[in-house]
Amino acid sequence: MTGQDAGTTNRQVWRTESAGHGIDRSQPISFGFNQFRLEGYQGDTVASALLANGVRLVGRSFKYHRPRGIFGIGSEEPNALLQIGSGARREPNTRATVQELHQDLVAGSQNHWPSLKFDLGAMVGLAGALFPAGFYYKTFIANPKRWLWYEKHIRRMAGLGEPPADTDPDDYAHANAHCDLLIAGGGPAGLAAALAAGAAGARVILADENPALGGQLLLAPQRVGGIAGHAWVEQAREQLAALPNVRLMTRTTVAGVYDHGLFTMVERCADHQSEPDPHQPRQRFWRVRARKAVFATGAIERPIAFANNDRPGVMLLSAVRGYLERFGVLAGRTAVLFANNDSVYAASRELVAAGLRIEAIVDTRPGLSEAAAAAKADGLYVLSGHGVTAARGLREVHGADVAPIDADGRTRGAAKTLPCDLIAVSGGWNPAVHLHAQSRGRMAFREDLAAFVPDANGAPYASAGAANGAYDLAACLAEGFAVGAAAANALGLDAPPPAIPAAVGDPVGAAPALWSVQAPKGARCFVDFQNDVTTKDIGLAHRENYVSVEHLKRYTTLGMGTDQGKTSNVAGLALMAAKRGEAIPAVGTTTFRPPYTPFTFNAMVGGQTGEIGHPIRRTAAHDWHVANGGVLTDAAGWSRPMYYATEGLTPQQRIDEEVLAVRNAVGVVDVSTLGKLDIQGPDAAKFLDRVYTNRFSNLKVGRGRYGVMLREDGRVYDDGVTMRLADDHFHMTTTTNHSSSVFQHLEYLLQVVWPDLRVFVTPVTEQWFAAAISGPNARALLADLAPEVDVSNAALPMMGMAEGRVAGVPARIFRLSFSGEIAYEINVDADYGLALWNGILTAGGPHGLKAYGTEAMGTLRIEKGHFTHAEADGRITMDDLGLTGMVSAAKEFIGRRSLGLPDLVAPGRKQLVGFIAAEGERIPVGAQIAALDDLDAVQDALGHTTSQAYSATLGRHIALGLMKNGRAMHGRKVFALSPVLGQRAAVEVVPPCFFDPEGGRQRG
Amino acid sequence: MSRRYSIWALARNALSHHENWPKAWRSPEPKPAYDALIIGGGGHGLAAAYYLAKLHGMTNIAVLERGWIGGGNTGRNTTIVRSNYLLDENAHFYEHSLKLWEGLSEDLNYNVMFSQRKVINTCHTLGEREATVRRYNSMRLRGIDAEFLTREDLARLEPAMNLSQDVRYPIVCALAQPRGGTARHDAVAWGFARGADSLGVDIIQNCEVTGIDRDPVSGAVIGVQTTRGAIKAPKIGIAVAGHSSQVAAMAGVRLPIESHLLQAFVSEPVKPFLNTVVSTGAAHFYISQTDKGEVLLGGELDGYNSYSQRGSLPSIEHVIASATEMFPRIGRLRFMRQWAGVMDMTMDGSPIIGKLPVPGLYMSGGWCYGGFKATPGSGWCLAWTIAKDEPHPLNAGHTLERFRTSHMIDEKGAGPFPKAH
Amino acid sequence: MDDATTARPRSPLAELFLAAQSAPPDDSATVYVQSVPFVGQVSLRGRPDDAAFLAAAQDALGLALPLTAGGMAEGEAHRALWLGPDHWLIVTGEGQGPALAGALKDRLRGLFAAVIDVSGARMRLRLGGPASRQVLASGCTLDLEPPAFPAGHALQTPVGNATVILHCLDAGQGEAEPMYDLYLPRSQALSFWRWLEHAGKPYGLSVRA
Amino acid sequence: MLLIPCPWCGPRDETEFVYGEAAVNRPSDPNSLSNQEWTEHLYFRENPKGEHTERWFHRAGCHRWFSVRRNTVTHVISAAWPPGQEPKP
Ligand SMILES: Cc1cc2nc3c(=O)[nH]c(=O)nc-3n(C[C@H](O)[C@H](O)[C@H](O)COP(=O)(O)OP(=O)(O)OC[C@H]3O[C@@H](n4cnc5c(N)ncnc54)[C@H](O)[C@@H]3O)c2cc1C
Ligand SMILES: NC(=O)c1ccc[n+]([C@@H]2O[C@H](COP(=O)([O-])OP(=O)(O)OC[C@H]3O[C@@H](n4cnc5c(N)ncnc54)[C@H](O)[C@@H]3O)[C@@H](O)[C@H]2O)c1
Ligand SMILES: Cc1cc2nc3c(=O)[nH]c(=O)nc-3n(C[C@H](O)[C@H](O)[C@H](O)COP(=O)(O)O)c2cc1C
Ligand SMILES: [Zn+2]
Repeated sequence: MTGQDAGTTNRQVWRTESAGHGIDRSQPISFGFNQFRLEGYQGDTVASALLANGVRLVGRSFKYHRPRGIFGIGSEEPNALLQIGSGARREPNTRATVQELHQDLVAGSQNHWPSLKFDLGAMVGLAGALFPAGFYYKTFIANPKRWLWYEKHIRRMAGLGEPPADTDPDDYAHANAHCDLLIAGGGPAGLAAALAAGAAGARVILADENPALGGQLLLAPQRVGGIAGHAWVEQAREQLAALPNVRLMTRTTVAGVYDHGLFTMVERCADHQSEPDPHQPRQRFWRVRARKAVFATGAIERPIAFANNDRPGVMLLSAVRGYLERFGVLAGRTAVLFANNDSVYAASRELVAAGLRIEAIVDTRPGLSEAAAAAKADGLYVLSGHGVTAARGLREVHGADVAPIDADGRTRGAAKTLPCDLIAVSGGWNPAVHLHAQSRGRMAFREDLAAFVPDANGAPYASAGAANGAYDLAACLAEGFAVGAAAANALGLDAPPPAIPAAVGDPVGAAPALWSVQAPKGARCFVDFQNDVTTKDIGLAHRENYVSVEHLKRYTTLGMGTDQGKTSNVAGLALMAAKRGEAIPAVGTTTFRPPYTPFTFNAMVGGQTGEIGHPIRRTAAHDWHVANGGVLTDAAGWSRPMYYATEGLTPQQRIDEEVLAVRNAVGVVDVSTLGKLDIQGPDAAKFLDRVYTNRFSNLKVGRGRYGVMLREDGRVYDDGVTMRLADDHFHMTTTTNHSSSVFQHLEYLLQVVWPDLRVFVTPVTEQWFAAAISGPNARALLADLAPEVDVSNAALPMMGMAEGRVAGVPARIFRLSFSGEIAYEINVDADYGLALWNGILTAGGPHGLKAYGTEAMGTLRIEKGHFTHAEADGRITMDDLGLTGMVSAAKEFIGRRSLGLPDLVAPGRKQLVGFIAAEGERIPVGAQIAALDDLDAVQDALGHTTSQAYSATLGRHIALGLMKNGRAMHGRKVFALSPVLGQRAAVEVVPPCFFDPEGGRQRG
Repeated sequence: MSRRYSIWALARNALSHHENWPKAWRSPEPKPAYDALIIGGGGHGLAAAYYLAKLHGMTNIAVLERGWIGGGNTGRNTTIVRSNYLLDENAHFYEHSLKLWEGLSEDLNYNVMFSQRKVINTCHTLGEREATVRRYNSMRLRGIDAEFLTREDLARLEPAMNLSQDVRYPIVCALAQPRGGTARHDAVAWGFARGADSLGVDIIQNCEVTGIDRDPVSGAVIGVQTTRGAIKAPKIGIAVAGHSSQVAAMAGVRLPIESHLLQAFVSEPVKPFLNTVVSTGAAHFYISQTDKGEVLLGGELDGYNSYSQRGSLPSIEHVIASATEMFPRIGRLRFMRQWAGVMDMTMDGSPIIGKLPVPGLYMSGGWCYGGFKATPGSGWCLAWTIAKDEPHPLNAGHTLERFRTSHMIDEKGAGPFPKAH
Repeated sequence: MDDATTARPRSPLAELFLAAQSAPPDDSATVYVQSVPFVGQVSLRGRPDDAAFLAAAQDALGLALPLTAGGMAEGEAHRALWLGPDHWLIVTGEGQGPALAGALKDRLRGLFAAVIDVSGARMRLRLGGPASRQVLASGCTLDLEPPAFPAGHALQTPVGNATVILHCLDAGQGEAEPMYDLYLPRSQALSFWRWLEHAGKPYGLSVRA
Repeated sequence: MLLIPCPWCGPRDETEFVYGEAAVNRPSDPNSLSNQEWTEHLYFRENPKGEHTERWFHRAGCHRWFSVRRNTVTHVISAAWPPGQEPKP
């Protein structure tokens, strides 16, 4: 019977009468799968609910679009990947085995067209012989144009689910935590470790990715301390929950292990709810710093490959068992159990008791183990020394071919077909060594288990229980208690002697290495279900010399799916080892990388986007800027108005107005964003002499000077005006961009290079609000604003300063000019910034004052030929900028030694020049300077523009730029070209200062 | 059976259950001596060997690889190929490399899946727009393709992109190189290996070079010590990326290189919804979707010297926060795997391709994050330099000596701070 | 117009706290923020091995400067928070920054020291309530639990999207609720508030005037 | 993610720091050096695979520069010390 037929009405036909301690039968839940409405119970996963409804076919595979069902029961699941939710909440590739059922959950199968049952993509599978591993490398070998066309079609076939349709509406959060001991995994071993360390008083975090603690104890009937395993788990949980020093976390995956004790965890807070509570995050991303850690992550059962072993109805034996024990679901009606170890016999008893018909137990081992003999005695059909060679059926299993095999899986006789709808397979277990490996722990190979286990030598963290190769329940508990106590002791705590409960678990025998059973020629035996990697692909990789496990992985994509090969990696490399004729450990493993299981990007983002993630710095006058039409831009994290928009004016008209206000009356601009450093100490002047190219020790108190700093390699680094407030006290300004790096640089020099200098540098950018008023009327305005201050040219000359109240606020007034006009920079305590700003605006009316933004400021400085980082682009020297005069020959300073290096004095360097456009022409942004007026010509650039503006003052477009031998080019007519914008202008090369080159206006 | 790959060869082989495919490359025992050795079996080393054999007739040569070929940065990069450089030396070199890419699959008879799906650079402030336009204009003057994209263009090219002005760094515009794109990283190593092997080159894996032997009189190289014994050769090319300092030091050469960590990560695979490669200066990340469907992301260096090849958190947290802002639909996709590579960061951010101050010793290294796109060009130039004992004009500027004159090829103007490039 | 009384200081979160004045208190909230505006703050620099400096500072402040990371000293009128081995933040009463800076300068004249009034550089925000530590921890990588970060501990570290000076007033042991003072860079106050709003959402965040 | 032991503040998260570079010392008299020697200082680095001495700046804490000895392969930090002092484990 196929699930799809049965599912139209809810019958939960495969739910047993009694078993299932993990579900609450009194709480039915209705949910959707494709076009069907189904029912399950509270406590179900989507997988258990689908199985309960007899639904087996749940998806199509990645490459061949083969029908696929549910294979496992936890995060190891390679097959049953569903799309959960819809629209913006649609989440592709969700494991049905992990997703908990909730009311009105909507699940859909993926990777098929037009429907799950009839998928045209499966044609690829039929033609599968044409698509071996590496097939793309051998075909479509073409020029890139044709490949682009092929690729478009190929891409459509890949990719599994659909990405969400829109922005995620849910919220996410971050959390940080510290603990003494982090325990990953809450099975018996993890719980025991927590009990031991918790009792000793250690700060413990125990995290398990399942909704309930207990691990395998929930999935198979075992006994601990005389009671059922799951009941013991509940006892242990209560005991731990009562300890204030222990934090128990379920639905929480330990995802990554990083340097210095950092672990990441992802907590799924709301994925089990229909919709997250609007105040709660859907998922929370944890960063945990732990002093010690224990990995009690259990072991993952592994399959044995046979022909068509990917058919819906082929499942891991432990999963079949778990569905019964925890969810009361029988995954089939008639089963063939196929195993190489004794766990199959315990399982067979439970399954038979629940009503499953067992057609046969196929045991690969020759002879009968004790458990096998007992099962046989109970009347079960045990075929020892046999293997399943093939599954029969297309969209689901309806039989198993069984044949005698040898120890290497080669068939040794004819196969017979046993009817069944379920093949439960157990090829042994692989310890979940992922976290150990992530922590750089090495691996050891245990022949008896045919598995890699953590090598404790040199390992930074302990592993315990099945993760450590201890499969026996009693051993798991003992190891758990031991590592928990050891961790506590190592932290200097006293762990009381553990009371290790008696345990009755499954018999664990050795699981001999058997990875695949010989298949008929042409048949496919899947190793990696998700990426459709077969035993033949591994053979092909070997044949073509992709024999390193890393090449094998990349050539076949083995282990590169969303399950990262949890059920397939070891088998894949074992098969390669066999081909190479080498032992498995000699072949080695591929590298385990975070995360343990994939988690959403948004969990890691944790809502830290927009302004939360990238804070905006605002000046004290910010609200005024916004209220008055300020069009904002980002400047090194600060929000600054570019210009103030006015109804009826274009931005350029508005900028022109602002520029002309400064040139003809007075303007005010918020310059709070400039970096400001307070520099004090007896050696402050000496220090500045060593930092700037020019001298500061001879600067008079109460005066300022413009300075340029170089990098040690001689290139221009930063510039600004520094005022001398007292003999031993300076106020330095830096560019907005470099304010924090200049501070670090100065501290470096003081702390590391010249520790003998007695200087304190303190960043004070945040303390000061600064407004610059500039223009011919600036002095008159300042006189109105600061009646107590003598603002005459004699008392307050260019580069002078004064202190006093401005608009009623105590202020430092620096007279300096970026615009080339009379200008004053007024600095006040930022709490009073808005008061000052409003005061200036109020007083400015009669003087024709306008506020201006960064665009007008830029235009004004271009007119004056002042450079910024656009010109000093990190490759430029003082000489390139024409500033050799500022470089003192008589003193030592940072960068000076490099000035004589050959490249810095080489002929033909680019030099700063001005460009002025022909009447009516407009210099494009980012232009190249060339001799030919042709946007399409290939030609040598003579230089480029660095900043350009329309100068309302001059009525022309102007630009600054860098040009080879620029200073010798003045007067040359060239072209400013922007091919990408399709714009050009005829320009003349001129000296870089366009306006008042003598500087009379600013001194006036 | 012919060694050539094609759909017909594939069909023929399907009939024999693919049991007759030959090795893509041999794994011979090292000979005691060769005419030249290439140290490093990444894309660059393999390409150098291929071009030496194919274009310069030097077939008695070997590539020595410490581990498995392509397992270094070649196997761990975000696969972006472009030639949108500002400075002369770089622009011409990378454009040459891009042209080699355009013929590579056919030349190698191996589909390296070079997909010219367009590389887009978004701009988020007017200043950034200006600087980017300037760079792309410089490309056009050199005859390299470059185009300006408005926000409307972007909406058409990348419907998943958030073009709202209501985000922290709204997009102003973008510039693009249409011929830029991606290639399948592993295939590049394997294709060059197969190509070189078929011309007689020995590719020797699991062979770590532990010493470089020099003639005591002339100082010239005479061979190497390896974990598989000594091998003689009068010419040795180093192409070991993050290990350049170690290998050069074996010949007593110090380099202006530091090794830093660069990370990348992928999401689970989903159906295609990203069409191009998008990179952004403001938020420092780049994103594309592979042909298998994973969203592939990378960002900035971790910022301190490292050989760990191991991912960390801070830098990828930044990348993913910025990327989900630009492409909100990726937020609900899952983070599947992260890894890192050891980047050979130079003091100016540009590579060193040429002769070292030891006769017979050559190198191609210092690739910073940009070396995948350089693979064919680097191999081609290194091969030329080894064969002729002098650089080709394309790599004449990328000398080690430039650091003696301070002739920096510094695209970013970041100064002698490797982590800043 | 140049009357000193017309110039009033303004907090970067003025709007927020004005709004809170009129809103009814939210009883379900488990975290609250309170603005303590315009506290006087003075940056004090001097070398810890300079006995004369330490003595003079003690004399002027009425407290001994703390000399180790996390240290905080409380006097009658002021608090001194350790910012670095040669750097302290002196916190004093509302509007008292300039006066204290003046007095300190006078007292330290002739010594190698630097005194700067930085009252406008940071705003103080008080965060309290049972969940306040959890909210902080969501954006702070330090261990904030009591033995590691007890009452009286203060240091500079990133919290959320800003680098703040974090001062634990009460570690919230026993019946008490944890309470912290945060000194935020002024220019980032609003962005920090947006972060806090997001971080506090699961716990209920209220504003107290 | 590194946990960097600031000699003043104790172990703090990597994100609080700025990485300077290899702990190369500025020559006390650059003018006495040849171009070869000066460019050696400016541009050439040991770049060891293993123990590396480097400088970090505690940007979001005490604003101190200090030296750290860190293994560039394992990232294990074996010592951190203030400028001018001897390495202290
Ligand atoms: C995360 C990440 C993203 C990147 N993204 C891009 C991108 O988008 N676009 C781009 O153009 N570039 C990118 N790069 C850079 C690019 O990957 C590299 O520059 C390029 O692949 C280097 O190739 P290679 O052959 O020089 O080095 P590798 O591939 O590293 O090869 C060097 C080889 O030398 C071997 N070797 C080392 N020492 C020895 C020894 N002693 N003896 C023998 N063998 C030795 C190594 O094992 C290795 O295989 C990225 C890099 C990383 C890590
Ligand atoms: N019959 C057999 O041969 C056999 C073999 C192996 C194990 N077992 C049984 O399995 C049990 C082993 O006990 P155990 O405690 O070692 O393991 P366990 O499997 O019982 O518990 C491990 C737990 O860790 C969780 N986990 C794994 N990785 C995680 C991660 N990264 N983050 C968070 N949680 C993670 C798992 O979901 C699981 O709940 C015993 O009952 C044992 O008898 C039996
Ligand atoms: C372009 C590209 C795409 C990748 N896609 C996947 C992928 O789909 N699945 C996967 O598991 N790893 C993928 N990886 C990562 C590799 O598995 C691996 O992590 C990387 O090559 C580095 O090697 P290492 O992790 O073994 O050190 C990809 C790597 C690259 C460079
Ligand atoms: Zn510190």
